[in-house]
Amino acid sequence: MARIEFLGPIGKEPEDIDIKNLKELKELFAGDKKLEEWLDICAVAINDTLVNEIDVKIQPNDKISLLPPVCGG
Amino acid sequence: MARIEFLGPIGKEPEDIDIKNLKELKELFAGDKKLEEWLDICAVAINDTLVNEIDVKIQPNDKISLLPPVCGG
Amino acid sequence: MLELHDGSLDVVEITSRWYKAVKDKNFGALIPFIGIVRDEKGIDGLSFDVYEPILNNWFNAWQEKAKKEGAMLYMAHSRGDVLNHTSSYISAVVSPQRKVGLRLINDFVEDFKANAPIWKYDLIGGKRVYARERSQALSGAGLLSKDN
Amino acid sequence: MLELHDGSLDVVEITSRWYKAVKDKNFGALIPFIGIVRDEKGIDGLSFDVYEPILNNWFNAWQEKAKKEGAMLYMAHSRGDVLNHTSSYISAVVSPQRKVGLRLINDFVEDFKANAPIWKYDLIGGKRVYARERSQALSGAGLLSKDN
Repeated sequence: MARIEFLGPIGKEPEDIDIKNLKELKELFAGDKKLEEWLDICAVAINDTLVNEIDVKIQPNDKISLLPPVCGG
Repeated sequence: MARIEFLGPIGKEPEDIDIKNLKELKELFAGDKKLEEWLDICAVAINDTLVNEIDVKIQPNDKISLLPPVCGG
Repeated sequence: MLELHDGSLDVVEITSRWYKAVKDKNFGALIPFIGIVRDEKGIDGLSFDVYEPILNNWFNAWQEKAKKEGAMLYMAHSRGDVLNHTSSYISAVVSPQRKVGLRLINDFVEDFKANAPIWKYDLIGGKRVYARERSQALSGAGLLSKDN
Repeated sequence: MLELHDGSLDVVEITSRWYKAVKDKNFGALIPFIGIVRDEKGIDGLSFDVYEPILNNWFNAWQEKAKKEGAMLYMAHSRGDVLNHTSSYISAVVSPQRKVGLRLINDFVEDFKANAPIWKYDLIGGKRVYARERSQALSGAGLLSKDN
Protein backbone atom coordinates (compact mmCIF):
# COMPACT_ATOMS: atom_id res chain seq x y z
CA MET A 1 0.00 0.00 0.00
CA ALA A 2 1.18 3.49 -0.82
CA ARG A 3 0.42 6.31 1.60
CA ILE A 4 -1.02 9.59 0.43
CA GLU A 5 -0.68 12.78 2.47
CA PHE A 6 -2.77 15.92 1.96
CA LEU A 7 -0.53 18.80 3.02
CA GLY A 8 -1.23 22.25 4.43
CA PRO A 9 -4.69 23.70 3.99
CA ILE A 10 -6.27 20.61 2.37
CA GLY A 11 -6.96 19.46 5.91
CA LYS A 12 -7.55 15.78 5.20
CA GLU A 13 -6.12 12.76 7.03
CA PRO A 14 -3.54 10.56 5.22
CA GLU A 15 -4.87 7.49 3.42
CA ASP A 16 -3.34 4.14 2.44
CA ILE A 17 -4.19 3.18 -1.11
CA ASP A 18 -3.45 0.37 -3.49
CA ILE A 19 -2.38 1.82 -6.85
CA LYS A 20 0.29 1.05 -9.45
CA ASN A 21 0.74 4.52 -10.92
CA LEU A 22 -0.44 8.11 -10.57
CA LYS A 23 -3.00 7.67 -13.32
CA GLU A 24 -4.89 5.23 -11.14
CA LEU A 25 -4.78 7.79 -8.32
CA LYS A 26 -6.31 10.40 -10.58
CA GLU A 27 -9.09 8.00 -11.54
CA LEU A 28 -9.62 7.07 -7.90
CA PHE A 29 -10.10 10.73 -6.95
CA ALA A 30 -12.33 11.59 -9.92
CA GLY A 31 -15.77 12.55 -8.71
CA ASP A 32 -14.56 13.60 -5.22
CA LYS A 33 -16.08 17.08 -5.40
CA LYS A 34 -14.35 18.27 -2.25
CA LEU A 35 -10.93 17.19 -3.50
CA GLU A 36 -11.37 18.38 -7.11
CA GLU A 37 -10.68 22.05 -6.43
CA TRP A 38 -7.43 21.05 -4.72
CA LEU A 39 -6.35 18.66 -7.47
CA ASP A 40 -6.49 21.50 -10.00
CA ILE A 41 -3.85 23.49 -8.07
CA CYS A 42 -1.81 20.87 -6.19
CA ALA A 43 1.64 19.65 -7.10
CA VAL A 44 2.51 16.01 -6.43
CA ALA A 45 5.61 14.61 -4.73
CA ILE A 46 6.63 10.97 -4.54
CA ASN A 47 8.94 10.26 -1.61
CA ASP A 48 9.48 14.01 -1.25
CA THR A 49 10.45 14.68 -4.86
CA LEU A 50 8.07 16.67 -7.06
CA VAL A 51 6.95 14.79 -10.17
CA ASN A 52 5.63 16.11 -13.47
CA GLU A 53 4.38 12.95 -15.21
CA ILE A 54 1.15 11.12 -14.69
CA ASP A 55 2.40 7.65 -15.69
CA VAL A 56 5.00 7.46 -12.91
CA LYS A 57 5.02 4.01 -11.28
CA ILE A 58 4.06 3.74 -7.63
CA GLN A 59 5.81 1.17 -5.42
CA PRO A 60 4.36 -0.26 -2.22
CA ASN A 61 5.49 1.92 0.72
CA ASP A 62 5.86 4.98 -1.52
CA LYS A 63 4.79 8.24 0.06
CA ILE A 64 2.68 10.45 -2.20
CA SER A 65 2.16 14.08 -1.13
CA LEU A 66 -0.27 16.64 -2.49
CA LEU A 67 1.11 20.19 -2.14
CA PRO A 68 -1.22 23.19 -2.51
CA PRO A 69 0.11 26.62 -3.62
CA VAL A 70 2.73 27.92 -1.19
CA CYS A 71 3.49 31.22 0.47
CA GLY A 72 6.31 31.22 2.99
CA GLY A 73 7.82 34.19 4.73
CA MET B 1 39.80 84.56 -0.21
CA ALA B 2 38.51 81.11 -1.07
CA ARG B 3 39.63 78.17 0.99
CA ILE B 4 40.86 74.98 -0.61
CA GLU B 5 40.82 71.64 1.25
CA PHE B 6 42.82 68.58 0.24
CA LEU B 7 40.76 65.63 1.46
CA GLY B 8 41.65 62.09 2.52
CA PRO B 9 45.01 60.69 1.45
CA ILE B 10 46.32 63.90 -0.18
CA GLY B 11 47.54 64.84 3.28
CA LYS B 12 48.03 68.56 2.73
CA GLU B 13 46.90 71.44 4.92
CA PRO B 14 44.07 73.73 3.69
CA GLU B 15 45.12 76.92 1.90
CA ASP B 16 43.47 80.31 1.38
CA ILE B 17 43.75 81.51 -2.19
CA ASP B 18 42.67 84.48 -4.24
CA ILE B 19 41.11 83.22 -7.50
CA LYS B 20 38.07 84.14 -9.59
CA ASN B 21 37.39 80.77 -11.18
CA LEU B 22 38.61 77.17 -11.26
CA LYS B 23 40.71 77.80 -14.34
CA GLU B 24 42.92 80.12 -12.30
CA LEU B 25 43.25 77.39 -9.67
CA LYS B 26 44.39 74.95 -12.33
CA GLU B 27 47.01 77.44 -13.53
CA LEU B 28 48.07 78.12 -9.95
CA PHE B 29 48.68 74.41 -9.35
CA ALA B 30 50.43 73.78 -12.68
CA GLY B 31 54.00 72.73 -12.05
CA ASP B 32 53.35 71.47 -8.51
CA LYS B 33 54.84 68.03 -9.13
CA LYS B 34 53.59 66.60 -5.83
CA LEU B 35 50.02 67.72 -6.48
CA GLU B 36 49.91 66.80 -10.17
CA GLU B 37 49.35 63.07 -9.63
CA TRP B 38 46.38 63.93 -7.38
CA LEU B 39 44.90 66.48 -9.78
CA ASP B 40 44.67 63.82 -12.47
CA ILE B 41 42.36 61.68 -10.31
CA CYS B 42 40.63 64.14 -7.98
CA ALA B 43 37.08 65.40 -8.28
CA VAL B 44 36.33 68.97 -7.24
CA ALA B 45 33.53 70.24 -5.01
CA ILE B 46 32.55 73.85 -4.42
CA ASN B 47 30.71 74.35 -1.15
CA ASP B 48 30.22 70.58 -0.96
CA THR B 49 28.70 70.14 -4.42
CA LEU B 50 30.72 68.32 -7.08
CA VAL B 51 31.36 70.40 -10.18
CA ASN B 52 32.19 69.33 -13.73
CA GLU B 53 33.14 72.57 -15.43
CA ILE B 54 36.41 74.44 -15.28
CA ASP B 55 35.00 77.95 -15.86
CA VAL B 56 32.86 77.93 -12.70
CA LYS B 57 33.11 81.25 -10.87
CA ILE B 58 34.60 81.29 -7.38
CA GLN B 59 33.23 83.72 -4.78
CA PRO B 60 35.17 84.94 -1.76
CA ASN B 61 34.48 82.55 1.16
CA ASP B 62 33.78 79.64 -1.18
CA LYS B 63 35.06 76.30 0.00
CA ILE B 64 36.80 74.26 -2.68
CA SER B 65 37.46 70.57 -1.94
CA LEU B 66 39.67 68.12 -3.80
CA LEU B 67 38.35 64.56 -3.48
CA PRO B 68 40.59 61.61 -4.41
CA PRO B 69 39.10 58.25 -5.52
CA VAL B 70 36.86 56.77 -2.82
CA CYS B 71 36.36 53.35 -1.29
CA GLY B 72 33.94 53.18 1.62
CA GLY B 73 32.72 50.03 3.36
CA MET C 1 21.75 26.15 8.96
CA LEU C 2 18.00 25.83 8.60
CA GLU C 3 16.02 26.28 11.80
CA LEU C 4 12.30 26.07 12.49
CA HIS C 5 10.77 27.74 15.53
CA ASP C 6 7.31 27.47 17.09
CA GLY C 7 5.74 30.94 16.92
CA SER C 8 7.54 34.25 16.33
CA LEU C 9 11.27 34.41 15.70
CA ASP C 10 13.53 36.17 18.22
CA VAL C 11 15.20 38.41 15.65
CA VAL C 12 17.92 39.83 17.91
CA GLU C 13 18.90 36.41 19.26
CA ILE C 14 18.98 34.74 15.85
CA THR C 15 20.76 37.44 13.86
CA SER C 16 23.30 38.03 16.67
CA ARG C 17 24.04 34.31 16.87
CA TRP C 18 24.57 34.08 13.09
CA TYR C 19 26.81 37.15 13.12
CA LYS C 20 28.95 35.71 15.92
CA ALA C 21 29.19 32.38 14.11
CA VAL C 22 30.59 33.95 10.95
CA LYS C 23 32.48 37.06 12.02
CA ASP C 24 35.86 35.37 12.39
CA LYS C 25 35.51 33.22 9.27
CA ASN C 26 36.73 35.85 6.82
CA PHE C 27 33.52 36.40 4.93
CA GLY C 28 33.33 40.03 3.90
CA ALA C 29 29.58 40.51 3.94
CA LEU C 30 26.63 39.28 5.97
CA ILE C 31 23.23 40.15 4.51
CA PRO C 32 20.15 39.14 6.50
CA PHE C 33 16.62 39.51 5.19
CA ILE C 34 14.14 39.89 8.06
CA GLY C 35 10.43 39.51 7.36
CA ILE C 36 8.09 41.26 9.79
CA VAL C 37 4.34 40.56 9.81
CA ARG C 38 2.40 43.64 8.72
CA ASP C 39 -0.83 44.72 10.39
CA GLU C 40 -3.15 44.90 7.37
CA LYS C 41 -6.59 43.82 6.26
CA GLY C 42 -7.68 43.43 9.87
CA ILE C 43 -5.53 40.38 10.60
CA ASP C 44 -4.15 39.61 14.05
CA GLY C 45 -1.18 37.86 12.50
CA LEU C 46 -0.22 34.96 10.26
CA SER C 47 0.04 31.23 10.80
CA PHE C 48 2.20 28.70 8.98
CA ASP C 49 2.34 25.02 8.12
CA VAL C 50 5.76 23.73 7.05
CA TYR C 51 6.51 20.48 5.26
CA GLU C 52 9.99 19.74 6.53
CA PRO C 53 11.26 16.93 4.26
CA ILE C 54 10.90 18.93 1.03
CA LEU C 55 11.93 22.18 2.74
CA ASN C 56 15.18 20.48 3.82
CA ASN C 57 15.86 19.22 0.30
CA TRP C 58 15.15 22.65 -1.17
CA PHE C 59 17.41 24.36 1.37
CA ASN C 60 20.26 21.87 0.99
CA ALA C 61 20.23 22.32 -2.80
CA TRP C 62 20.57 26.08 -2.28
CA GLN C 63 23.33 25.62 0.26
CA GLU C 64 25.30 23.61 -2.31
CA LYS C 65 24.74 26.31 -4.89
CA ALA C 66 25.96 29.01 -2.48
CA LYS C 67 29.00 26.94 -1.50
CA LYS C 68 30.12 26.86 -5.14
CA GLU C 69 30.38 30.66 -4.96
CA GLY C 70 32.22 30.57 -1.62
CA ALA C 71 29.08 31.72 0.19
CA MET C 72 26.86 30.22 2.89
CA LEU C 73 23.14 30.49 3.70
CA TYR C 74 21.14 30.67 6.91
CA MET C 75 17.40 30.48 7.30
CA ALA C 76 14.91 30.54 10.17
CA HIS C 77 11.14 30.16 9.80
CA SER C 78 8.16 29.99 12.11
CA ARG C 79 5.63 27.21 12.53
CA GLY C 80 2.16 28.06 13.84
CA ASP C 81 0.97 31.53 14.84
CA VAL C 82 3.01 34.71 14.42
CA LEU C 83 1.38 37.94 15.58
CA ASN C 84 1.56 41.31 13.78
CA HIS C 85 4.84 43.23 14.14
CA THR C 86 6.85 40.11 14.92
CA SER C 87 9.02 38.08 12.59
CA SER C 88 8.19 34.78 10.86
CA TYR C 89 11.13 34.57 8.48
CA ILE C 90 14.83 35.40 8.43
CA SER C 91 17.29 34.45 5.71
CA ALA C 92 20.92 35.43 5.49
CA VAL C 93 23.79 35.14 3.05
CA VAL C 94 27.44 35.35 4.04
CA SER C 95 29.85 35.85 1.20
CA PRO C 96 33.43 36.92 0.61
CA GLN C 97 32.21 39.23 -2.18
CA ARG C 98 29.64 41.96 -1.87
CA LYS C 99 28.18 41.48 -5.36
CA VAL C 100 27.81 37.72 -4.98
CA GLY C 101 26.10 38.24 -1.62
CA LEU C 102 23.65 40.83 -2.91
CA ARG C 103 22.75 38.66 -5.88
CA LEU C 104 22.33 35.53 -3.75
CA ILE C 105 20.09 37.12 -1.10
CA ASN C 106 17.80 38.36 -3.87
CA ASP C 107 17.65 35.07 -5.74
CA PHE C 108 17.39 32.96 -2.58
CA VAL C 109 14.49 34.97 -1.12
CA GLU C 110 12.62 35.03 -4.44
CA ASP C 111 13.03 31.29 -4.94
CA PHE C 112 11.96 30.73 -1.35
CA LYS C 113 8.72 32.59 -2.05
CA ALA C 114 8.05 30.50 -5.14
CA ASN C 115 9.15 27.05 -4.00
CA ALA C 116 9.47 26.53 -0.25
CA PRO C 117 6.71 24.11 0.89
CA ILE C 118 5.17 26.44 3.47
CA TRP C 119 1.50 27.40 3.71
CA LYS C 120 0.35 30.74 5.02
CA TYR C 121 -2.90 31.56 6.81
CA ASP C 122 -4.30 34.89 7.95
CA LEU C 123 -5.30 34.94 11.60
CA ILE C 124 -8.71 36.59 11.71
CA GLY C 125 -10.88 36.49 14.81
CA GLY C 126 -8.99 33.47 16.13
CA LYS C 127 -9.44 31.54 12.86
CA ARG C 128 -6.86 30.43 10.29
CA VAL C 129 -7.81 31.47 6.75
CA TYR C 130 -5.65 30.04 3.96
CA ALA C 131 -3.97 32.91 2.05
CA ARG C 132 -4.94 31.35 -1.28
CA GLU C 133 -4.71 34.48 -3.41
CA ARG C 134 -1.14 35.28 -2.27
CA SER C 135 0.05 31.69 -2.77
CA GLN C 136 1.91 30.30 -5.76
CA ALA C 137 1.33 26.91 -7.36
CA LEU C 138 4.38 24.63 -7.36
CA SER C 139 5.99 23.11 -10.43
CA GLY C 140 3.74 20.47 -11.97
CA ALA C 141 0.60 21.69 -10.20
CA GLY C 142 -2.64 20.24 -11.55
CA LEU C 143 -1.08 16.88 -12.44
CA LEU C 144 -4.05 15.05 -10.96
CA SER C 145 -6.66 17.49 -12.25
CA LYS C 146 -9.45 15.88 -14.23
CA ASP C 147 -8.92 18.59 -16.87
CA ASN C 148 -5.30 17.64 -17.34
CA MET D 1 19.63 57.75 10.14
CA LEU D 2 23.29 58.10 9.27
CA GLU D 3 25.72 57.46 12.10
CA LEU D 4 29.51 57.65 12.22
CA HIS D 5 31.48 55.81 14.88
CA ASP D 6 35.12 55.98 15.92
CA GLY D 7 36.63 52.55 15.29
CA SER D 8 34.76 49.27 14.76
CA LEU D 9 30.97 49.12 14.69
CA ASP D 10 29.12 47.19 17.39
CA VAL D 11 27.07 45.11 14.97
CA VAL D 12 24.72 43.54 17.51
CA GLU D 13 23.97 46.86 19.23
CA ILE D 14 23.38 48.75 15.99
CA THR D 15 21.30 46.17 14.12
CA SER D 16 19.22 45.41 17.22
CA ARG D 17 18.54 49.10 17.77
CA TRP D 18 17.44 49.57 14.15
CA TYR D 19 15.21 46.49 14.32
CA LYS D 20 13.53 47.75 17.50
CA ALA D 21 13.05 51.19 15.96
CA VAL D 22 11.17 49.83 12.95
CA LYS D 23 9.44 46.64 14.08
CA ASP D 24 6.17 48.30 15.06
CA LYS D 25 6.06 50.64 12.08
CA ASN D 26 4.47 48.18 9.68
CA PHE D 27 7.35 47.75 7.30
CA GLY D 28 7.35 44.19 6.00
CA ALA D 29 11.06 43.71 5.46
CA LEU D 30 14.30 44.82 7.10
CA ILE D 31 17.43 44.07 5.07
CA PRO D 32 20.79 44.96 6.65
CA PHE D 33 24.07 44.71 4.79
CA ILE D 34 26.96 44.14 7.22
CA GLY D 35 30.51 44.58 5.99
CA ILE D 36 33.20 42.69 7.92
CA VAL D 37 36.91 43.42 7.43
CA ARG D 38 38.66 40.42 5.86
CA ASP D 39 42.09 39.27 6.94
CA GLU D 40 43.92 39.30 3.62
CA LYS D 41 47.18 40.47 2.05
CA GLY D 42 48.79 40.63 5.49
CA ILE D 43 46.77 43.61 6.72
CA ASP D 44 45.93 44.14 10.39
CA GLY D 45 42.78 45.98 9.43
CA LEU D 46 41.51 49.01 7.55
CA SER D 47 41.35 52.69 8.38
CA PHE D 48 38.94 55.33 7.07
CA ASP D 49 38.69 59.06 6.48
CA VAL D 50 35.16 60.38 6.04
CA TYR D 51 34.15 63.75 4.59
CA GLU D 52 30.91 64.37 6.41
CA PRO D 53 29.31 67.31 4.55
CA ILE D 54 29.17 65.53 1.19
CA LEU D 55 28.40 62.18 2.81
CA ASN D 56 25.37 63.77 4.48
CA ASN D 57 24.16 65.27 1.19
CA TRP D 58 24.62 61.96 -0.58
CA PHE D 59 22.77 60.05 2.16
CA ASN D 60 19.90 62.56 2.36
CA ALA D 61 19.36 62.34 -1.40
CA TRP D 62 19.09 58.55 -1.09
CA GLN D 63 16.74 58.84 1.87
CA GLU D 64 14.40 61.00 -0.25
CA LYS D 65 14.57 58.47 -3.05
CA ALA D 66 13.72 55.63 -0.65
CA LYS D 67 10.87 57.61 0.90
CA LYS D 68 9.21 57.91 -2.52
CA GLU D 69 8.97 54.11 -2.55
CA GLY D 70 7.65 53.98 1.02
CA ALA D 71 11.04 52.72 2.26
CA MET D 72 13.65 54.06 4.68
CA LEU D 73 17.44 53.75 4.90
CA TYR D 74 19.90 53.38 7.76
CA MET D 75 23.67 53.55 7.59
CA ALA D 76 26.55 53.32 10.04
CA HIS D 77 30.22 53.75 9.13
CA SER D 78 33.52 53.80 10.99
CA ARG D 79 36.11 56.58 11.19
CA GLY D 80 39.71 55.64 11.91
CA ASP D 81 41.03 52.13 12.49
CA VAL D 82 38.95 48.96 12.16
CA LEU D 83 40.71 45.68 12.83
CA ASN D 84 40.26 42.45 10.88
CA HIS D 85 37.06 40.48 11.60
CA THR D 86 35.21 43.51 12.88
CA SER D 87 32.71 45.69 11.04
CA SER D 88 33.29 49.08 9.43
CA TYR D 89 30.02 49.45 7.53
CA ILE D 90 26.35 48.59 7.99
CA SER D 91 23.51 49.70 5.74
CA ALA D 92 19.88 48.72 6.01
CA VAL D 93 16.68 49.16 4.06
CA VAL D 94 13.23 48.87 5.58
CA SER D 95 10.42 48.54 3.10
CA PRO D 96 6.78 47.51 2.99
CA GLN D 97 7.54 45.39 -0.09
CA ARG D 98 10.12 42.66 -0.37
CA LYS D 99 11.03 43.36 -3.99
CA VAL D 100 11.48 47.09 -3.44
CA GLY D 101 13.66 46.36 -0.40
CA LEU D 102 15.88 43.87 -2.22
CA ARG D 103 16.36 46.23 -5.14
CA LEU D 104 17.09 49.22 -2.89
CA ILE D 105 19.71 47.48 -0.72
CA ASN D 106 21.54 46.44 -3.88
CA ASP D 107 21.42 49.85 -5.54
CA PHE D 108 22.16 51.73 -2.32
CA VAL D 109 25.24 49.65 -1.45
CA GLU D 110 26.58 49.81 -5.01
CA ASP D 111 26.11 53.58 -5.19
CA PHE D 112 27.73 53.92 -1.77
CA LYS D 113 30.82 52.13 -3.07
CA ALA D 114 31.02 54.42 -6.09
CA ASN D 115 30.09 57.78 -4.57
CA ALA D 116 30.37 58.04 -0.78
CA PRO D 117 33.28 60.40 0.09
CA ILE D 118 35.18 57.92 2.22
CA TRP D 119 38.85 56.97 1.86
CA LYS D 120 40.17 53.58 2.75
CA TYR D 121 43.65 52.65 3.97
CA ASP D 122 45.19 49.26 4.66
CA LEU D 123 46.73 48.98 8.12
CA ILE D 124 50.11 47.34 7.59
CA GLY D 125 52.72 47.25 10.34
CA GLY D 126 51.07 50.17 12.13
CA LYS D 127 51.01 52.30 8.95
CA ARG D 128 48.09 53.58 6.89
CA VAL D 129 48.49 52.78 3.18
CA TYR D 130 45.93 54.38 0.85
CA ALA D 131 43.97 51.64 -0.97
CA ARG D 132 44.45 53.42 -4.29
CA GLU D 133 43.90 50.44 -6.57
CA ARG D 134 40.53 49.54 -4.96
CA SER D 135 39.27 53.12 -5.02
CA GLN D 136 36.98 54.68 -7.62
CA ALA D 137 37.33 58.17 -9.06
CA LEU D 138 34.33 60.41 -8.45
CA SER D 139 32.27 62.13 -11.14
CA GLY D 140 34.27 64.89 -12.82
CA ALA D 141 37.63 63.57 -11.62
CA GLY D 142 40.62 65.14 -13.35
CA LEU D 143 38.95 68.54 -13.79
CA LEU D 144 42.12 70.31 -12.65
CA SER D 145 44.50 67.97 -14.46
CA LYS D 146 46.95 69.73 -16.75
CA ASP D 147 46.02 67.18 -19.44
CA ASN D 148 42.39 68.18 -19.29
